[in-house]
Amino acid sequence: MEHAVKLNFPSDPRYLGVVRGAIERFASLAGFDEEDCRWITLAVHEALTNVIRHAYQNRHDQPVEMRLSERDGGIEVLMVDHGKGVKPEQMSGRDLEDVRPGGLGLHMIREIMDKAVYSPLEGRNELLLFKVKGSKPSVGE
Amino acid sequence: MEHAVKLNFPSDPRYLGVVRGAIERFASLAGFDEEDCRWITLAVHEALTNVIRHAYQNRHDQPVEMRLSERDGGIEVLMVDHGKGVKPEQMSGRDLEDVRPGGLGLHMIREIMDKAVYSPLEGRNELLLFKVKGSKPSVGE
Amino acid sequence: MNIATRQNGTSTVVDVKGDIDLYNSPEVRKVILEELKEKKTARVIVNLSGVRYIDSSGVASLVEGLKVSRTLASRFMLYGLSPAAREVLELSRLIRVFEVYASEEEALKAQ
Amino acid sequence: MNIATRQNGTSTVVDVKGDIDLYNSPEVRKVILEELKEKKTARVIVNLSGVRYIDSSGVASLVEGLKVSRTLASRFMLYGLSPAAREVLELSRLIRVFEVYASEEEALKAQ
Ligand SMILES: Nc1ncnc2c1ncn2[C@@H]1O[C@H](COP(=O)(O)OP(=O)(O)O)[C@@H](O)[C@H]1O
Ligand SMILES: Nc1ncnc2c1ncn2[C@@H]1O[C@H](COP(=O)(O)OP(=O)(O)O)[C@@H](O)[C@H]1O
Repeated sequence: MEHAVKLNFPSDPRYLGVVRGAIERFASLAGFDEEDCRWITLAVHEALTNVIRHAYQNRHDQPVEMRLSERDGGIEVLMVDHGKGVKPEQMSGRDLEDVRPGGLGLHMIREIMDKAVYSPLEGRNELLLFKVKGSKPSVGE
Repeated sequence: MEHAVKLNFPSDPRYLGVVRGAIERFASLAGFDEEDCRWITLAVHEALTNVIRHAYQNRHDQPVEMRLSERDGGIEVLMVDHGKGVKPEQMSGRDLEDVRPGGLGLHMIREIMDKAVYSPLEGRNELLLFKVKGSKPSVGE
Repeated sequence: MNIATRQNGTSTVVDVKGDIDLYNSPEVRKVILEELKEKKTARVIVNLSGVRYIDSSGVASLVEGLKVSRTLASRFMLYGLSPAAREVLELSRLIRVFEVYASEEEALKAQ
Repeated sequence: MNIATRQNGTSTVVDVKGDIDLYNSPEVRKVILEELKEKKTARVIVNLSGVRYIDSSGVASLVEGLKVSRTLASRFMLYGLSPAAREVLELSRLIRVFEVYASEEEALKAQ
Protein backbone atom coordinates (compact mmCIF):
# COMPACT_ATOMS: atom_id res chain seq x y z
CA MET A 1 0.00 0.00 0.00
CA GLU A 2 1.67 3.18 -1.13
CA HIS A 3 -0.05 5.71 1.10
CA ALA A 4 -0.26 4.18 4.53
CA VAL A 5 -2.68 6.45 6.37
CA LYS A 6 -5.15 8.85 4.79
CA LEU A 7 -7.06 11.51 6.71
CA ASN A 8 -10.03 13.54 5.44
CA PHE A 9 -11.46 16.37 7.49
CA PRO A 10 -13.01 19.84 7.16
CA SER A 11 -10.90 22.99 7.06
CA ASP A 12 -11.86 23.84 10.63
CA PRO A 13 -9.16 24.72 13.19
CA ARG A 14 -11.11 22.53 15.65
CA TYR A 15 -9.53 19.47 14.09
CA LEU A 16 -5.93 20.65 14.21
CA GLY A 17 -5.31 18.78 17.45
CA VAL A 18 -6.69 15.51 16.04
CA VAL A 19 -4.43 15.79 13.01
CA ARG A 20 -1.41 16.54 15.22
CA GLY A 21 -2.21 13.46 17.30
CA ALA A 22 -2.07 11.28 14.18
CA ILE A 23 1.03 12.94 12.67
CA GLU A 24 3.06 12.75 15.85
CA ARG A 25 2.37 9.01 16.20
CA PHE A 26 3.04 8.38 12.53
CA ALA A 27 6.41 10.14 12.71
CA SER A 28 7.29 8.05 15.76
CA LEU A 29 6.30 4.88 13.88
CA ALA A 30 8.49 5.96 10.96
CA GLY A 31 11.41 5.93 13.40
CA PHE A 32 11.91 9.59 14.30
CA ASP A 33 12.96 10.49 17.83
CA GLU A 34 10.73 12.50 20.16
CA GLU A 35 12.21 15.86 19.25
CA ASP A 36 11.94 15.21 15.52
CA CYS A 37 8.34 14.04 15.97
CA ARG A 38 7.58 17.40 17.57
CA TRP A 39 9.26 19.28 14.72
CA ILE A 40 7.49 17.31 12.01
CA THR A 41 4.16 17.78 13.76
CA LEU A 42 4.76 21.53 13.87
CA ALA A 43 5.68 21.76 10.17
CA VAL A 44 2.64 19.76 9.03
CA HIS A 45 0.40 21.73 11.37
CA GLU A 46 1.71 25.04 9.94
CA ALA A 47 1.12 23.85 6.38
CA LEU A 48 -2.42 22.89 7.34
CA THR A 49 -3.16 26.27 8.96
CA ASN A 50 -1.97 27.89 5.70
CA VAL A 51 -4.48 25.79 3.76
CA ILE A 52 -7.24 26.89 6.13
CA ARG A 53 -6.29 30.58 6.11
CA HIS A 54 -5.03 31.15 2.59
CA ALA A 55 -6.34 28.45 0.24
CA TYR A 56 -9.76 28.37 1.95
CA GLN A 57 -9.67 31.96 3.28
CA ASN A 58 -10.90 30.84 6.69
CA ARG A 59 -13.95 28.98 5.48
CA HIS A 60 -14.28 26.06 7.90
CA ASP A 61 -16.37 23.59 5.90
CA GLN A 62 -14.03 22.80 3.01
CA PRO A 63 -12.41 19.39 2.42
CA VAL A 64 -8.78 18.72 3.30
CA GLU A 65 -6.99 15.46 2.57
CA MET A 66 -3.72 14.32 4.05
CA ARG A 67 -1.75 11.21 3.11
CA LEU A 68 1.01 9.97 5.37
CA SER A 69 3.59 7.48 4.18
CA GLU A 70 6.97 6.08 5.07
CA ARG A 71 9.27 6.50 2.11
CA ASP A 72 13.01 6.48 1.36
CA GLY A 73 13.97 6.30 5.02
CA GLY A 74 11.75 9.16 5.99
CA ILE A 75 8.23 10.50 6.26
CA GLU A 76 6.20 11.92 3.39
CA VAL A 77 3.08 14.01 3.87
CA LEU A 78 0.87 14.96 0.94
CA MET A 79 -1.71 17.65 1.66
CA VAL A 80 -4.49 18.33 -0.82
CA ASP A 81 -6.99 21.20 -0.91
CA HIS A 82 -9.48 22.47 -3.48
CA GLY A 83 -9.23 26.13 -2.59
CA LYS A 84 -7.53 29.17 -4.05
CA GLY A 85 -4.09 28.33 -5.37
CA VAL A 86 -1.26 30.81 -5.76
CA LYS A 87 1.80 30.75 -8.03
CA PRO A 88 4.53 28.80 -6.24
CA GLU A 89 6.76 31.92 -6.29
CA GLN A 90 4.11 33.87 -4.35
CA MET A 91 4.53 31.45 -1.50
CA SER A 92 7.33 33.19 0.24
CA GLY A 93 8.33 33.67 3.82
CA ARG A 94 9.40 37.08 5.05
CA ASP A 95 12.59 38.52 6.51
CA LEU A 96 12.74 37.40 10.12
CA GLU A 97 14.78 40.39 11.25
CA ASP A 98 11.57 42.41 11.21
CA VAL A 99 9.77 41.66 14.50
CA ARG A 100 6.07 41.50 13.74
CA PRO A 101 3.24 38.99 14.02
CA GLY A 102 2.63 36.59 11.12
CA GLY A 103 4.71 35.31 8.25
CA LEU A 104 6.46 32.59 10.23
CA GLY A 105 4.79 29.45 8.89
CA LEU A 106 6.63 28.89 5.59
CA HIS A 107 9.88 29.71 7.30
CA MET A 108 9.26 27.01 9.92
CA ILE A 109 8.20 24.47 7.31
CA ARG A 110 11.35 25.04 5.24
CA GLU A 111 13.67 24.89 8.25
CA ILE A 112 12.15 21.65 9.49
CA MET A 113 11.45 19.63 6.36
CA ASP A 114 13.95 18.51 3.73
CA LYS A 115 11.49 19.00 0.90
CA ALA A 116 8.39 21.18 0.48
CA VAL A 117 6.95 21.19 -3.03
CA TYR A 118 3.77 23.13 -3.77
CA SER A 119 1.81 22.33 -6.95
CA PRO A 120 -1.29 24.37 -7.76
CA LEU A 121 -3.13 22.11 -10.20
CA GLU A 122 -6.48 22.40 -11.92
CA GLY A 123 -8.92 22.99 -9.01
CA ARG A 124 -6.64 21.14 -6.67
CA ASN A 125 -3.51 22.24 -4.83
CA GLU A 126 -0.97 19.77 -3.54
CA LEU A 127 1.77 20.30 -1.01
CA LEU A 128 4.33 17.54 -0.66
CA LEU A 129 6.45 17.52 2.49
CA PHE A 130 9.31 15.12 3.09
CA LYS A 131 11.84 14.65 5.86
CA VAL A 132 14.53 12.01 6.04
CA LYS A 133 15.69 10.53 9.34
CA GLY A 134 18.69 12.25 10.90
CA SER A 135 18.34 15.70 9.34
CA LYS A 136 17.96 18.45 11.97
CA PRO A 137 16.47 21.94 11.60
CA SER A 138 19.01 24.71 12.01
CA VAL A 139 17.57 26.16 15.20
CA GLY A 140 18.58 29.73 16.11
CA GLU A 141 20.74 30.10 12.94
CA MET B 1 -20.35 17.97 7.46
CA GLU B 2 -21.80 14.83 8.97
CA HIS B 3 -18.65 12.80 9.52
CA ALA B 4 -16.02 15.13 10.81
CA VAL B 5 -12.84 13.10 10.47
CA LYS B 6 -12.30 10.07 8.27
CA LEU B 7 -9.31 7.76 8.51
CA ASN B 8 -8.30 5.11 5.96
CA PHE B 9 -5.44 2.75 6.68
CA PRO B 10 -4.31 -0.85 6.17
CA SER B 11 -5.23 -3.63 8.61
CA ASP B 12 -1.71 -3.64 10.02
CA PRO B 13 -1.15 -3.47 13.80
CA ARG B 14 1.69 -1.00 13.02
CA TYR B 15 -0.91 1.74 12.62
CA LEU B 16 -2.79 1.12 15.86
CA GLY B 17 -0.82 3.84 17.65
CA VAL B 18 -1.57 6.41 14.93
CA VAL B 19 -5.27 5.65 15.14
CA ARG B 20 -5.20 5.91 18.94
CA GLY B 21 -3.49 9.30 18.65
CA ALA B 22 -6.34 10.59 16.50
CA ILE B 23 -9.15 9.04 18.57
CA GLU B 24 -7.84 10.31 21.87
CA ARG B 25 -7.65 13.88 20.55
CA PHE B 26 -11.05 13.62 18.91
CA ALA B 27 -12.65 12.44 22.15
CA SER B 28 -11.05 15.34 23.98
CA LEU B 29 -12.36 17.74 21.34
CA ALA B 30 -15.83 16.26 21.76
CA GLY B 31 -15.63 17.30 25.40
CA PHE B 32 -14.73 14.09 27.25
CA ASP B 33 -12.41 14.29 30.25
CA GLU B 34 -8.97 12.69 30.26
CA GLU B 35 -10.13 9.43 31.82
CA ASP B 36 -13.03 9.05 29.40
CA CYS B 37 -10.70 9.80 26.49
CA ARG B 38 -8.53 6.89 27.63
CA TRP B 39 -11.54 4.58 27.87
CA ILE B 40 -12.92 5.54 24.48
CA THR B 41 -9.50 5.09 22.90
CA LEU B 42 -9.25 1.62 24.42
CA ALA B 43 -12.71 0.57 23.17
CA VAL B 44 -12.10 1.76 19.62
CA HIS B 45 -8.66 0.19 19.63
CA GLU B 46 -10.12 -3.17 20.74
CA ALA B 47 -12.76 -3.03 18.03
CA LEU B 48 -10.03 -2.35 15.49
CA THR B 49 -7.87 -5.25 16.65
CA ASN B 50 -10.94 -7.46 16.24
CA VAL B 51 -11.29 -6.30 12.64
CA ILE B 52 -7.61 -7.11 12.02
CA ARG B 53 -7.70 -10.52 13.74
CA HIS B 54 -11.18 -11.80 12.94
CA ALA B 55 -12.63 -10.00 9.92
CA TYR B 56 -9.26 -9.95 8.10
CA GLN B 57 -7.76 -13.01 9.84
CA ASN B 58 -4.48 -11.22 10.44
CA ARG B 59 -3.87 -10.16 6.85
CA HIS B 60 -2.17 -6.79 7.18
CA ASP B 61 -2.85 -5.23 3.77
CA GLN B 62 -6.63 -4.91 3.85
CA PRO B 63 -8.52 -1.60 3.94
CA VAL B 64 -10.05 -0.24 7.13
CA GLU B 65 -12.13 2.93 7.31
CA MET B 66 -13.03 4.84 10.42
CA ARG B 67 -15.34 7.83 10.67
CA LEU B 68 -15.35 9.96 13.78
CA SER B 69 -18.14 12.38 14.55
CA GLU B 70 -19.62 14.40 17.37
CA ARG B 71 -23.27 13.54 17.70
CA ASP B 72 -26.06 13.87 20.24
CA GLY B 73 -23.75 15.13 22.97
CA GLY B 74 -21.27 12.34 22.48
CA ILE B 75 -18.82 10.65 20.16
CA GLU B 76 -19.72 8.28 17.33
CA VAL B 77 -17.23 5.99 15.65
CA LEU B 78 -18.13 4.03 12.54
CA MET B 79 -15.67 1.30 11.57
CA VAL B 80 -15.94 -0.37 8.18
CA ASP B 81 -14.15 -3.46 6.90
CA HIS B 82 -14.53 -5.66 3.83
CA GLY B 83 -13.48 -8.90 5.47
CA LYS B 84 -15.23 -11.98 6.81
CA GLY B 85 -18.43 -11.06 8.62
CA VAL B 86 -20.09 -13.14 11.28
CA LYS B 87 -23.69 -13.27 12.46
CA PRO B 88 -24.17 -10.58 15.12
CA GLU B 89 -25.09 -13.28 17.67
CA GLN B 90 -21.71 -14.98 17.12
CA MET B 91 -20.02 -11.85 18.38
CA SER B 92 -20.07 -12.74 21.99
CA GLY B 93 -17.76 -12.13 24.87
CA ARG B 94 -16.94 -14.94 27.28
CA ASP B 95 -17.48 -15.53 30.98
CA LEU B 96 -14.85 -13.52 32.79
CA GLU B 97 -14.80 -15.83 35.82
CA ASP B 98 -12.63 -18.18 33.78
CA VAL B 99 -9.05 -16.83 33.96
CA ARG B 100 -7.49 -17.35 30.55
CA PRO B 101 -5.94 -15.26 27.80
CA GLY B 102 -8.18 -13.75 25.13
CA GLY B 103 -11.87 -13.02 24.86
CA LEU B 104 -11.69 -9.67 26.65
CA GLY B 105 -12.18 -7.24 23.76
CA LEU B 106 -15.95 -7.33 23.29
CA HIS B 107 -16.41 -7.25 27.01
CA MET B 108 -14.33 -4.06 27.26
CA ILE B 109 -16.12 -2.44 24.32
CA ARG B 110 -19.54 -3.10 25.86
CA GLU B 111 -18.54 -1.85 29.29
CA ILE B 112 -17.09 1.36 27.93
CA MET B 113 -19.43 2.38 25.13
CA ASP B 114 -23.16 3.11 25.39
CA LYS B 115 -23.89 1.57 22.02
CA ALA B 116 -22.11 -1.03 19.87
CA VAL B 117 -24.06 -2.15 16.81
CA TYR B 118 -22.51 -4.63 14.39
CA SER B 119 -23.99 -4.93 10.88
CA PRO B 120 -22.53 -7.53 8.51
CA LEU B 121 -23.69 -6.26 5.12
CA GLU B 122 -23.00 -7.45 1.57
CA GLY B 123 -19.16 -7.53 1.38
CA ARG B 124 -18.93 -4.84 4.00
CA ASN B 125 -19.16 -5.00 7.78
CA GLU B 126 -19.97 -1.98 9.89
CA LEU B 127 -19.51 -1.46 13.58
CA LEU B 128 -21.11 1.61 15.08
CA LEU B 129 -19.86 2.72 18.49
CA PHE B 130 -21.37 5.55 20.48
CA LYS B 131 -20.74 7.06 23.89
CA VAL B 132 -22.53 9.99 25.45
CA LYS B 133 -20.78 12.42 27.79
CA GLY B 134 -21.10 11.58 31.47
CA SER B 135 -21.66 7.80 31.25
CA LYS B 136 -18.99 5.84 33.11
CA PRO B 137 -17.92 2.23 32.60
CA SER B 138 -18.72 -0.01 35.57
CA VAL B 139 -15.13 -0.73 36.53
CA GLY B 140 -14.51 -3.76 38.76
CA GLU B 141 -18.24 -4.72 38.79
CA MET C 1 -6.80 25.29 26.04
CA ASN C 2 -7.57 27.20 29.21
CA ILE C 3 -6.64 30.79 29.96
CA ALA C 4 -7.05 32.77 33.19
CA THR C 5 -5.56 35.91 34.70
CA ARG C 6 -4.61 36.72 38.27
CA GLN C 7 -3.01 39.60 40.14
CA ASN C 8 0.37 39.25 41.77
CA GLY C 9 1.22 42.59 43.35
CA THR C 10 0.92 45.22 40.63
CA SER C 11 1.57 42.64 37.89
CA THR C 12 -0.94 40.45 36.10
CA VAL C 13 -0.08 36.81 35.45
CA VAL C 14 -1.79 35.16 32.48
CA ASP C 15 -1.90 31.39 33.04
CA VAL C 16 -2.27 29.38 29.84
CA LYS C 17 -2.85 25.60 29.84
CA GLY C 18 -2.97 23.26 26.85
CA ASP C 19 -1.95 23.75 23.22
CA ILE C 20 -1.92 27.24 21.70
CA ASP C 21 -2.84 26.99 18.02
CA LEU C 22 -4.95 28.65 15.35
CA TYR C 23 -8.06 27.28 17.06
CA ASN C 24 -7.57 29.25 20.25
CA SER C 25 -4.79 31.81 19.70
CA PRO C 26 -7.41 34.56 19.04
CA GLU C 27 -8.54 34.08 22.64
CA VAL C 28 -4.97 34.27 23.95
CA ARG C 29 -4.46 37.45 21.91
CA LYS C 30 -7.67 38.98 23.22
CA VAL C 31 -6.84 38.36 26.89
CA ILE C 32 -3.30 39.75 26.52
CA LEU C 33 -4.35 42.89 24.63
CA GLU C 34 -7.18 43.56 27.08
CA GLU C 35 -4.71 43.47 29.96
CA LEU C 36 -2.34 45.86 28.23
CA LYS C 37 -4.68 48.23 26.42
CA GLU C 38 -7.80 48.40 28.55
CA LYS C 39 -6.63 47.52 32.03
CA LYS C 40 -3.36 49.38 31.42
CA THR C 41 -1.48 46.80 33.44
CA ALA C 42 2.15 47.90 33.81
CA ARG C 43 3.56 44.36 33.82
CA VAL C 44 1.95 41.38 32.06
CA ILE C 45 3.59 38.01 32.71
CA VAL C 46 2.51 35.06 30.58
CA ASN C 47 2.87 31.70 32.34
CA LEU C 48 3.51 29.09 29.65
CA SER C 49 4.44 26.24 32.00
CA GLY C 50 1.20 24.40 31.15
CA VAL C 51 1.72 24.78 27.40
CA ARG C 52 3.15 21.84 25.53
CA TYR C 53 2.58 23.03 22.01
CA ILE C 54 2.54 26.47 20.40
CA ASP C 55 2.20 27.20 16.69
CA SER C 56 3.05 30.27 14.60
CA SER C 57 -0.34 31.88 15.26
CA GLY C 58 0.33 31.50 18.99
CA VAL C 59 3.75 33.06 18.52
CA ALA C 60 2.08 35.90 16.56
CA SER C 61 -0.23 36.61 19.52
CA LEU C 62 2.76 36.89 21.81
CA VAL C 63 4.58 39.16 19.34
CA GLU C 64 1.52 41.39 19.23
CA GLY C 65 1.48 41.61 23.00
CA LEU C 66 5.14 42.54 22.96
CA LYS C 67 4.66 45.27 20.35
CA VAL C 68 1.68 46.80 22.14
CA SER C 69 3.54 46.74 25.46
CA ARG C 70 6.37 48.69 23.81
CA THR C 71 4.06 51.47 22.57
CA LEU C 72 2.48 51.71 26.00
CA ALA C 73 5.82 51.51 27.82
CA SER C 74 4.56 48.60 29.88
CA ARG C 75 6.38 45.28 30.38
CA PHE C 76 5.58 41.98 28.66
CA MET C 77 7.27 38.84 29.95
CA LEU C 78 7.17 35.07 29.46
CA TYR C 79 8.10 32.25 31.81
CA GLY C 80 7.84 28.48 32.09
CA LEU C 81 8.66 27.66 28.47
CA SER C 82 8.63 23.95 27.69
CA PRO C 83 11.40 22.64 25.40
CA ALA C 84 8.84 22.60 22.56
CA ALA C 85 7.75 26.21 23.11
CA ARG C 86 11.36 27.35 23.38
CA GLU C 87 12.26 25.53 20.15
CA VAL C 88 9.46 27.28 18.27
CA LEU C 89 10.60 30.70 19.46
CA GLU C 90 14.16 29.81 18.48
CA LEU C 91 13.08 28.64 15.06
CA SER C 92 11.31 31.94 14.46
CA ARG C 93 14.38 33.86 15.72
CA LEU C 94 12.27 35.43 18.46
CA ILE C 95 13.71 33.96 21.61
CA ARG C 96 16.06 36.94 22.07
CA VAL C 97 13.32 39.48 21.40
CA PHE C 98 11.16 38.40 24.34
CA GLU C 99 11.93 38.81 28.00
CA VAL C 100 12.01 35.15 29.02
CA TYR C 101 12.33 34.09 32.69
CA ALA C 102 12.64 30.73 34.37
CA SER C 103 10.01 31.37 37.03
CA GLU C 104 7.26 33.74 38.09
CA GLU C 105 9.43 35.01 40.94
CA GLU C 106 12.23 36.01 38.59
CA ALA C 107 9.80 37.78 36.27
CA LEU C 108 8.32 39.68 39.21
CA LYS C 109 11.74 40.71 40.53
CA ALA C 110 13.16 41.79 37.14
CA GLN C 111 13.97 45.50 36.90
CA MET D 1 7.80 -0.41 22.85
CA ASN D 2 10.99 -1.53 24.47
CA ILE D 3 11.50 -4.66 26.57
CA ALA D 4 14.58 -5.76 28.53
CA THR D 5 15.32 -8.19 31.37
CA ARG D 6 17.71 -7.88 34.28
CA GLN D 7 18.61 -9.95 37.33
CA ASN D 8 17.85 -8.72 40.83
CA GLY D 9 19.06 -11.41 43.25
CA THR D 10 17.40 -14.66 42.19
CA SER D 11 14.53 -12.81 40.52
CA THR D 12 14.29 -11.52 36.99
CA VAL D 13 12.79 -8.11 36.36
CA VAL D 14 11.21 -7.52 32.95
CA ASP D 15 11.25 -3.78 32.18
CA VAL D 16 8.65 -2.73 29.62
CA LYS D 17 8.49 0.79 28.18
CA GLY D 18 5.89 2.26 25.82
CA ASP D 19 2.47 1.02 24.77
CA ILE D 20 1.68 -2.72 24.86
CA ASP D 21 -0.74 -3.54 22.06
CA LEU D 22 -1.39 -6.12 19.34
CA TYR D 23 1.63 -4.78 17.44
CA ASN D 24 4.13 -5.79 20.11
CA SER D 25 2.39 -7.99 22.69
CA PRO D 26 3.77 -11.14 20.94
CA GLU D 27 7.24 -9.93 21.92
CA VAL D 28 6.19 -9.31 25.52
CA ARG D 29 4.68 -12.81 25.64
CA LYS D 30 7.84 -14.37 24.20
CA VAL D 31 10.17 -12.72 26.70
CA ILE D 32 7.97 -13.65 29.67
CA LEU D 33 7.49 -17.27 28.61
CA GLU D 34 11.20 -17.69 27.88
CA GLU D 35 12.04 -16.51 31.41
CA LEU D 36 9.58 -18.91 32.96
CA LYS D 37 9.83 -21.98 30.74
CA GLU D 38 13.40 -21.99 29.46
CA LYS D 39 15.37 -20.11 32.07
CA LYS D 40 13.17 -21.60 34.82
CA THR D 41 13.33 -18.35 36.76
CA ALA D 42 11.62 -18.83 40.14
CA ARG D 43 10.34 -15.25 40.31
CA VAL D 44 9.49 -13.09 37.32
CA ILE D 45 8.61 -9.46 38.10
CA VAL D 46 7.16 -7.33 35.31
CA ASN D 47 7.90 -3.61 35.69
CA LEU D 48 5.04 -1.72 34.05
CA SER D 49 6.00 1.73 35.31
CA GLY D 50 6.98 2.82 31.80
CA VAL D 51 3.74 1.56 30.25
CA ARG D 52 1.03 4.12 29.60
CA TYR D 53 -1.28 2.00 27.51
CA ILE D 54 -2.08 -1.73 27.51
CA ASP D 55 -4.74 -3.43 25.38
CA SER D 56 -6.49 -6.79 25.72
CA SER D 57 -3.75 -8.62 23.81
CA GLY D 58 -1.25 -7.19 26.30
CA VAL D 59 -3.44 -8.36 29.16
CA ALA D 60 -3.61 -11.78 27.48
CA SER D 61 0.20 -12.03 27.44
CA LEU D 62 0.28 -11.31 31.16
CA VAL D 63 -2.46 -13.88 31.84
CA GLU D 64 -0.45 -16.46 29.93
CA GLY D 65 2.61 -15.70 32.02
CA LEU D 66 0.52 -16.11 35.16
CA LYS D 67 -0.90 -19.46 34.04
CA VAL D 68 2.48 -20.86 33.04
CA SER D 69 4.00 -19.69 36.33
CA ARG D 70 1.28 -21.60 38.19
CA THR D 71 2.01 -24.88 36.40
CA LEU D 72 5.72 -24.46 37.10
CA ALA D 73 5.17 -23.35 40.71
CA SER D 74 7.15 -20.18 40.07
CA ARG D 75 6.06 -16.64 40.92
CA PHE D 76 4.72 -14.04 38.49
CA MET D 77 4.34 -10.45 39.72
CA LEU D 78 3.51 -7.00 38.41
CA TYR D 79 4.44 -3.57 39.70
CA GLY D 80 4.34 0.08 38.66
CA LEU D 81 0.86 0.04 37.11
CA SER D 82 -0.23 3.39 35.69
CA PRO D 83 -3.85 4.41 36.31
CA ALA D 84 -4.61 3.39 32.69
CA ALA D 85 -3.05 -0.08 33.07
CA ARG D 86 -4.84 -0.62 36.39
CA GLU D 87 -8.15 0.41 34.85
CA VAL D 88 -7.76 -2.12 32.05
CA LEU D 89 -7.04 -4.95 34.50
CA GLU D 90 -10.04 -3.87 36.56
CA LEU D 91 -12.26 -3.74 33.51
CA SER D 92 -11.26 -7.30 32.62
CA ARG D 93 -11.83 -8.41 36.26
CA LEU D 94 -8.21 -9.51 36.50
CA ILE D 95 -6.76 -7.09 38.98
CA ARG D 96 -7.37 -9.51 41.88
CA VAL D 97 -5.95 -12.48 40.00
CA PHE D 98 -2.48 -10.98 39.62
CA GLU D 99 0.03 -10.32 42.36
CA VAL D 100 0.32 -6.54 42.04
CA TYR D 101 2.89 -4.54 44.02
CA ALA D 102 3.60 -0.83 44.32
CA SER D 103 7.36 -1.13 43.85
CA GLU D 104 10.15 -3.50 42.86
CA GLU D 105 11.28 -3.65 46.46
CA GLU D 106 7.90 -4.85 47.66
CA ALA D 107 7.72 -7.46 44.93
CA LEU D 108 11.19 -8.76 45.85
CA LYS D 109 10.37 -8.93 49.57
CA ALA D 110 6.97 -10.62 49.12
CA GLN D 111 6.77 -14.12 50.59
N1 LIG E 1 -1.48 26.84 1.21
C1 LIG E 1 -1.37 28.10 0.76
N2 LIG E 1 -2.19 28.54 -0.23
C2 LIG E 1 -2.08 29.80 -0.68
N3 LIG E 1 -1.17 30.71 -0.25
C3 LIG E 1 -0.31 30.35 0.71
C4 LIG E 1 -0.36 29.02 1.28
N4 LIG E 1 0.62 28.96 2.19
C5 LIG E 1 1.24 30.16 2.23
N5 LIG E 1 0.70 31.01 1.33
C6 LIG E 1 1.14 32.40 1.06
O1 LIG E 1 2.46 32.59 1.60
C7 LIG E 1 2.47 33.66 2.59
C8 LIG E 1 3.44 33.33 3.74
O2 LIG E 1 2.94 32.27 4.54
P1 LIG E 1 3.44 32.04 6.03
O3 LIG E 1 4.94 32.13 6.05
O4 LIG E 1 2.86 30.77 6.53
O5 LIG E 1 2.92 33.29 6.88
P2 LIG E 1 1.43 33.84 7.10
O6 LIG E 1 0.53 32.70 6.76
O7 LIG E 1 1.38 34.21 8.54
O8 LIG E 1 1.31 35.00 6.18
C9 LIG E 1 1.02 33.78 3.04
O9 LIG E 1 0.71 35.07 3.53
C10 LIG E 1 0.25 33.43 1.75
O10 LIG E 1 0.15 34.55 0.91
N1 LIG F 1 -14.91 -7.56 13.91
C1 LIG F 1 -15.18 -8.88 14.07
N2 LIG F 1 -15.40 -9.65 12.99
C2 LIG F 1 -15.66 -10.96 13.13
N3 LIG F 1 -15.75 -11.59 14.33
C3 LIG F 1 -15.54 -10.89 15.45
C4 LIG F 1 -15.25 -9.49 15.38
N4 LIG F 1 -15.11 -9.05 16.65
C5 LIG F 1 -15.29 -10.10 17.47
N5 LIG F 1 -15.56 -11.24 16.77
C6 LIG F 1 -15.87 -12.59 17.34
O1 LIG F 1 -16.19 -12.45 18.73
C7 LIG F 1 -15.26 -13.20 19.56
C8 LIG F 1 -14.97 -12.48 20.88
O2 LIG F 1 -14.16 -11.31 20.64
P1 LIG F 1 -13.32 -10.67 21.81
O3 LIG F 1 -14.17 -10.54 23.02
O4 LIG F 1 -12.74 -9.41 21.29
O5 LIG F 1 -12.17 -11.68 22.17
P2 LIG F 1 -11.06 -12.37 21.25
O6 LIG F 1 -10.94 -11.50 20.06
O7 LIG F 1 -9.83 -12.36 22.11
O8 LIG F 1 -11.56 -13.74 20.96
C9 LIG F 1 -14.06 -13.40 18.68
O9 LIG F 1 -13.33 -14.55 19.04
C10 LIG F 1 -14.66 -13.48 17.28
O10 LIG F 1 -15.12 -14.79 17.01
